[in-house]
Amino acid sequence: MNEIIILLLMSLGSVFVLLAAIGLVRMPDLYLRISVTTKAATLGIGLILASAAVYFQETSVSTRILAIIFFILLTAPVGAHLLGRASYITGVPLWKKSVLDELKGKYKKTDHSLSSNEK
Amino acid sequence: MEILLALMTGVLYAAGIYMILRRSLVKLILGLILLGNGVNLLIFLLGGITKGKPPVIPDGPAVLGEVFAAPLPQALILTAIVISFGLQSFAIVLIKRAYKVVKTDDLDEMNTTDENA
Amino acid sequence: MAQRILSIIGSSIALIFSIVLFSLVWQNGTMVIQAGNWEAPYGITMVSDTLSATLVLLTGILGLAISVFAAGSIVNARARFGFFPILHFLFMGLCGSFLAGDIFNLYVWFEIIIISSFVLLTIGGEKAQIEGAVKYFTLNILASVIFLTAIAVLYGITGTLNMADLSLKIAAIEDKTLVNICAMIFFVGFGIKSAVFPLYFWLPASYHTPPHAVAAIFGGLLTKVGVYAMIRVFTLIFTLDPFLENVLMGVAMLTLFSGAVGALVQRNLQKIFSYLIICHIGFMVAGLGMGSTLALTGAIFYMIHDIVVKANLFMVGGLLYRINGTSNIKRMGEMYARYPLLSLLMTVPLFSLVGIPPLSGFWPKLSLIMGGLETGNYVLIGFILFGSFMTLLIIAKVWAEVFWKKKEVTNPPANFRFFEAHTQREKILILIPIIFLSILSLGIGFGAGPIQALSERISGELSDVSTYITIVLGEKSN
Amino acid sequence: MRTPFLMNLLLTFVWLALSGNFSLANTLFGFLMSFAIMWIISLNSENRKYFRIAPKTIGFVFFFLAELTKANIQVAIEVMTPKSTMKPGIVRYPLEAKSDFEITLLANLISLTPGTCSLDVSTDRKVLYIHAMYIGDKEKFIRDIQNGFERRLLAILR
Amino acid sequence: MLLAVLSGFIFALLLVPFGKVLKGKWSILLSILPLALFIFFLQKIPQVIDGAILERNQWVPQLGINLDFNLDGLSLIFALMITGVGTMVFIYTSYYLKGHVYLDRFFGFLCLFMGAMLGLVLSENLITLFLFWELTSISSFFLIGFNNEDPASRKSALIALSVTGLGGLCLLAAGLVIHGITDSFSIVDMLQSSTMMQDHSFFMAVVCLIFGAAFTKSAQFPFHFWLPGAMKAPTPVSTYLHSATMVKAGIYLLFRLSPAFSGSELWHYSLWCVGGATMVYAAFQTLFRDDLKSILAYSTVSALGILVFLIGLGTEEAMLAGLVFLLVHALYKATLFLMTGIIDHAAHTRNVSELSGLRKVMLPVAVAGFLAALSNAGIPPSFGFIGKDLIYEASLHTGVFPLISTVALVSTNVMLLFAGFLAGVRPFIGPLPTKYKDLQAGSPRLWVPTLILATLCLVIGLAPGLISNSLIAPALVALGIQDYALDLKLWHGFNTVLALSATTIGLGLGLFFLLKPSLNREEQMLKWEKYSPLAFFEGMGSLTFRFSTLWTGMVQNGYLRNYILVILLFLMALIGYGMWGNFHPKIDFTQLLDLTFYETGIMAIMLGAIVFTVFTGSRLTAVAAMGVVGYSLCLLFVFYSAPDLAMTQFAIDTLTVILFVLVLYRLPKYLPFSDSRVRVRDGIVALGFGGMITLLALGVLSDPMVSEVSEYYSANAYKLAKGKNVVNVILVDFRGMDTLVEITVLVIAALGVFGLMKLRLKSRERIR
Amino acid sequence: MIYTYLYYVILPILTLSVILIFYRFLKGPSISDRVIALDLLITTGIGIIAVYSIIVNQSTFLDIAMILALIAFLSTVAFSYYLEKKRNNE
Amino acid sequence: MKTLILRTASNYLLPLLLLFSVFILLRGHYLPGGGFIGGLIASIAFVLHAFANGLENTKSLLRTHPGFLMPVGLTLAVISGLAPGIFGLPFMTGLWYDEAIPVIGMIGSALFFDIGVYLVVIGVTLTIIFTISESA
Ligand code: NA
Ligand code: NA
Repeated sequence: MNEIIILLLMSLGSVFVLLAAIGLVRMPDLYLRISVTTKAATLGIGLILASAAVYFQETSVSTRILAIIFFILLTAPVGAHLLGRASYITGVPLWKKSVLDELKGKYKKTDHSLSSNEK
Repeated sequence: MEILLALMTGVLYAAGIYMILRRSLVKLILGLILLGNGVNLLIFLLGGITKGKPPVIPDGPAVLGEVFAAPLPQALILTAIVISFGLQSFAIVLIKRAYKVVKTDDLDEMNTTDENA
Repeated sequence: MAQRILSIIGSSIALIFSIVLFSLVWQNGTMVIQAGNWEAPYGITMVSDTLSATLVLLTGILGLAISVFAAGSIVNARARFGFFPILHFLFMGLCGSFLAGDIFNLYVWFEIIIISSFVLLTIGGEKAQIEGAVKYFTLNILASVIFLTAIAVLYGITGTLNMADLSLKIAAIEDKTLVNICAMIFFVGFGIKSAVFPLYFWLPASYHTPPHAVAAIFGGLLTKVGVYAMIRVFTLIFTLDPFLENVLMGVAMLTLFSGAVGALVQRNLQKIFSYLIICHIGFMVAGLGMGSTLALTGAIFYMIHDIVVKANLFMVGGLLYRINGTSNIKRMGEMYARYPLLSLLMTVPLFSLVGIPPLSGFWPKLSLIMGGLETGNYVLIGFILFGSFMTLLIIAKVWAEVFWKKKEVTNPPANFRFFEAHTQREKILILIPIIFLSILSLGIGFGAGPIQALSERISGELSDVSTYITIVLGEKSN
Repeated sequence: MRTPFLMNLLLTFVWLALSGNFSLANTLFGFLMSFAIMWIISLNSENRKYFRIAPKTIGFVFFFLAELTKANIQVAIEVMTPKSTMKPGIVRYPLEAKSDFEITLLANLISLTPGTCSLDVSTDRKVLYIHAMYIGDKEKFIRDIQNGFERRLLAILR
Repeated sequence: MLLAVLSGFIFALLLVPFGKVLKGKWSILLSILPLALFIFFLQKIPQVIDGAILERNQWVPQLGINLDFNLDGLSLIFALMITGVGTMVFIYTSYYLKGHVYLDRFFGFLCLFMGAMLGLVLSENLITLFLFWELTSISSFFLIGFNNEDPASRKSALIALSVTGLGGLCLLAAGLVIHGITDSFSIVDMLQSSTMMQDHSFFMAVVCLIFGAAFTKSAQFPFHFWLPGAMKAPTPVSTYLHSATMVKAGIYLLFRLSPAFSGSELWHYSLWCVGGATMVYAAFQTLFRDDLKSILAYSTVSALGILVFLIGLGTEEAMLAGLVFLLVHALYKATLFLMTGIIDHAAHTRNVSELSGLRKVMLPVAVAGFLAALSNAGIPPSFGFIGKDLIYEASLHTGVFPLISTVALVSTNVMLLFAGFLAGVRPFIGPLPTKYKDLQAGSPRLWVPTLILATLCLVIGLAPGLISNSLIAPALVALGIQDYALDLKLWHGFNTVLALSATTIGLGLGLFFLLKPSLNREEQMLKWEKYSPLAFFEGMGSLTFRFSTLWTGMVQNGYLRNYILVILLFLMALIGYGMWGNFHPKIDFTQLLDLTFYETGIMAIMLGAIVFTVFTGSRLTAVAAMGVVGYSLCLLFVFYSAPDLAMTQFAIDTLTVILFVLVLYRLPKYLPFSDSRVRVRDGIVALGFGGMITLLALGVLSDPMVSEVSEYYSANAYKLAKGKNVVNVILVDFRGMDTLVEITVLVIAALGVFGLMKLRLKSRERIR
Repeated sequence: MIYTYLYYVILPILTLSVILIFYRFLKGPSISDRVIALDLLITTGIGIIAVYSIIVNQSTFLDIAMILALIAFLSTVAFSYYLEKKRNNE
Repeated sequence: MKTLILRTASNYLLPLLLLFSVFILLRGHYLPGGGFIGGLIASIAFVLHAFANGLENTKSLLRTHPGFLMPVGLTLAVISGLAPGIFGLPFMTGLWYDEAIPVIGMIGSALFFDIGVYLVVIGVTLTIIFTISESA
């Protein structure tokens, strides 16, 4: 039973990681890459770690794995936000087929403060 | 795997040396870091490598099992890593200071102290 | 001020300890401390044979002298940024290196020396210091990398780090190919630190830039640590094969030559002294390379002499700089007329360096040349004589420029605080160590007998390492 | 007074979980240590009503996991298929959430959901700028988030 | 005798505190020292006649170096000369430099010199001999440069020091080689093993080295040039050091060693040649000089040449002639110099062409000059006549080209006679120019010593018995000439020698009356200086300097990368030599089969990242790629069982990235600085080095070691050190000291970073 | 069974992912792309370590994974900081 | 960087990372970890906080200059090395209290040594990074 769970979780996890990797290569612009990687990888790694928890069947290991997952869930989106923001400020362009850019011109050049105005 | 690791070590040394032979101060320091990594890997490799058997005594027995990784080289590398960290930080700050004072990171322009005077 | 007083007190205590250590070793022979109470080769062993004890004693002496000099010459701003603690860390590193009985531990002590010397070289530094420091830094780190590479190979061959144990393990190896390669890597690593040709580039690029108190330690002790390590490794761990002996001697010749020739063309006093450091390292390496006990005695004696004299010279250089407002000998002058007593004082280190008999530099050269004759290295003797002659010429030139010449009127640097403007206390603090070291070098010269005996005992111990090994390893040595 | 205490307990728990040893001595030790750490950093946290919201939280977690999986599959398809149906862009999303904690949590959850990524919060904290892979209808997009994530989240937090 | 030698040094030292007091009118009291020593040595004469006095004092017994002194006939002559002339010079100086600010220093150096010179002639140990030899050079340096604000003085002092210093090293080398042969530094021992020396393969080296020492010190051609330059020193120095004593040190050495070397053709012919060349050349130079001191300097060189020449002849007669001429020369030359000083002091010129009729204003000086000139000319009944007699005698009876020898000697003497008259007679005869009307001989402290020395020239000539048995005979014994029938007297009857003397006097006086000195001629002569040994020496000096500049500029070229390249090539050459031929690492390629793809994959990425780090054109990308390298390394550490390492590597790598990032954004663009050829070269070097490391690693791995130490740790970590993570146990316990030092390194680095960034010195604080 | 599967299926997939990510790292084009690739590399590395810890049956390695998870974030923060500060440099 | 998200996140990450660092420190004698890595993690926690909240805030959080930790840690390490001297044992000999304590295990001089290392590493890393970013 355990083995099956482990294998299942592992397979799913690694596939998600692979998807993230492929996404990273294939996505046309940086923001899409960020989008893809933050989630797919987080989920994938979470699953792999979970299967490790199942495998070892020890409280200390499980709690540690929980901690890792928790950390990843906490930090990955923050990282994505930071990088996305910094890239936008440095002028990394959106994909040319993008349909909307409501952030354009909202950053103040001097101190990077962000306005909330609609126009 | 030793062969590949030996090659890797050689590559790290080569890269480090190539980098410290450049004219840029930043490259110089990157080169030194690469060299540091190369040395660490060399100690690691020559101390003998073992897969999957960390030198941590499991719960229960008082000594390690038959096969385990040699702990001493690891301790040496740890010391070396930390020392090079200290030196690297200093080096990095030195770049900054040099850039401020000499206004360049071109090493070729830093040779006034070698003039015969 | 408190820092300065503490620093001097600390150095005094260290000196007392080093005296105690020396006298214990002198009476009872080699002493060993097994750190952590782990028997060798499992723990880290600190070993004090006569060589180590002597060098520690000299470090103690210089430590006190330089602390006093620094107390009088280092500006408050530097003191606030940890100058004195780092100075003492440097001394600690030096002592540690001399006492290390474990090759990796030696590496770690070396790093203390390197990092504290970097810091002393650069803090408060302007253009020249930074430029010098970049070269000093890079080449010394390169030396560390090479040293560590050698340790890796050595450990890979033998599986141990304790130097006594290494000695036994290396001796037991039949195919010496790897051992010899390893020895050469060590040689280059230590060669950079001891500033031999063609590895010395960092020294002339940087030694004239730091505060003179720092230059005094650098000049007195830093390169000597490299030489010490070379002597230790090539007497205890490796036996010099003929090829390496020839390399050492070739290097010694070119070092003598390049150092002398370099010093000849310099106009900056500190730079002249820096090149002379290189030149005189040649004597020590030559003594090691000849592979005779007599020559080794000479090298050891030379080291003892040079440590005292070079440190003193850099302090003298500092004093001259303060008096003249420059280090350029072309712009100095009139010392003889304006400061007759100081001039007299300064003749002691200057002419000791030359080795005008019976001043201290003379005696070791005697052993070196005799060693050279004994082993038939006549070309090397030629270079030793050349080095001595050039030193004489250079010092005489310095004398003529700095002491005799009438000083041209030049504009001093803005805001320069000349020696006259120093407080009485500062003046005394600057002068005392110079006087003290001058008396010491006179003592070494006139009392050459005991120092010669000491050097002979050291080279004897180095030539027969079995005692060392027995004391370190106990019954395991068999 | 209560908030730090809760935080303290939380940290103690994390400690116990990390060390995997739930003995009394270790609990005490963990408590003291957390106390020390909190004293050092004198944290001003806002996680009041810690216990009251626990059940809602669990429900939210499941909702979130479902969303996560759904979106992941969507992204997977997008990545694997050669033809792109993407209509990406940056959307200005007016925030209901007010406190730092609320905003941060919301933004992070949005980021974690595939296909969307919170780029930044305006300096006056009124607006969240979101990058999204599929913006067919901008208004619907905003509404979905408002009714989904934000509502549920605020229900727990307030 | 130790005290006698040391007294000079002690006096010199005492002058440091008490110099101020003695600088005034009491300075004449200092001449008590040489006088006392003179008397001391005088009263040793009876003892010396009976045999040499040996005194031993231990110094550095390990090296066989001791302060052993040996007072025999030869030493005694020199000791008396040193102290006797010394007394006169001291008295003379006390007035000559009266009121000079540095009078105390001057006396200090004189005392120092006297002590050194005494030590030199008394030493029984080759090394102590060398020691005192060097001290005389040094004190000469200080005395020549006494007028230190005059650039010419300084230059002369440097030249003199370099020439004599070079010679000193020859002497040192000679002493050490002799030690190598005889296993002793004792001169007596050496003299006793004469045959052993001459048969030894190093004999030639010893002889050449001794020549090097003696010829430089005693100003033999072509090393003579420093001596005329040394005339920049005040007259007492010229008198004392550069005519009467120091320059004779080389002669002393040759005399001293001649018993050991005589019989060797190399010895005799070389001395004959060099001495002969010197005496003729230098005497010829006097014909063209106008400056009194210059004339005297060249005539001194010439006289030294005669002495060397005589030693080269090597017969018993020649040695006798040498000893006598030594004394003769010391007396008359000292007189002439002192006299010159008086004239210079009074008339402020030393140009002979400007001087005449001075007898009218300074009669005692004129008398002294005349007596000295007589002695110099060898006109009976002066002491000089005896000397010249003996010289001709010796040359006529020599086995070495007697005719050439005699002709050379006669012509030299003719020219020397001219020089002596020029200096000693010429200024006093003729009309007195009005501008000199008010001149005076000055204080008796000046002319009395001069006159005493001059009188001795006459007295000894009249009563040679004064010295023959007391001084000359023991000296001959010291030279190994036993039972020589010594008979010093003025009149030997009519013979060839007398004829030669007469010829010499006649030709010399003729020359004196025909050839008028003129400044013009001196200047003419100076034009030839550029072909002189001095010019050659100076040329060598500037060549050395140019070469040194070139060499230093080439080696220390300022380019860090060149330095690194040289160091690496040196290391590679050494390793390559070590590997050449006998290095055969056993590479087991089957182990490649054990490779897993994840290891391979990680290594491939690491390789890629390394290459990328090296070649990327962006600094930040390089840093990021460097991060990848570190993280791959971290994974490798995981695979190969090093969890602690992996953790630390990862944390440190991240911190390094942070540091870089914090620093980098202010730095300028990262340009590809070097051209492609340089890059290819560097690439080859780098790859070569990396390849060597790889080979080396494989070599070490082909013979796997078992580390007893590592096993001990694993076995005892828990039992003895109560820890289960063996690596951590090593770090905090087994090798805790490394760790302690290492954290100290960190602390220093942090302090350094802090200081480097924060400390800005104000300009007032920039003093180093 | 587990080991074989992990060894022959999971690890190759993860390794392949790593190589793909590294490809993006090399390709860029912007620094941000590299940073995101770096971040993902580390995340994948956590996965590899987890799998490896099962293969060699050493839960100790999970601690390394924990450290990676904790610290990896910081380099992303640092790079973002850099990008924002520097702008018209490089 | 003025971002609300990071700032909020960092306020939660800081205590967690610190706790984790102590955990890593204390278990070092038994499992991978120890003073170095623990100290590095603690410093990383503060650096993160500094990135998010600005240096001044982090500094006021710490109350003292981090450099102060260096002498404290160094002294602690040296004292635990010298302590055996009181019992007449050589420098750095391990001293142990015989009862084991949960998590930490055996209490001995080595533990205090490791704590010293921990403090030094924090002090050093923070001093370096703070200094650099202050004068950036
Ligand atoms: Na040095
Ligand atoms: Na030196």
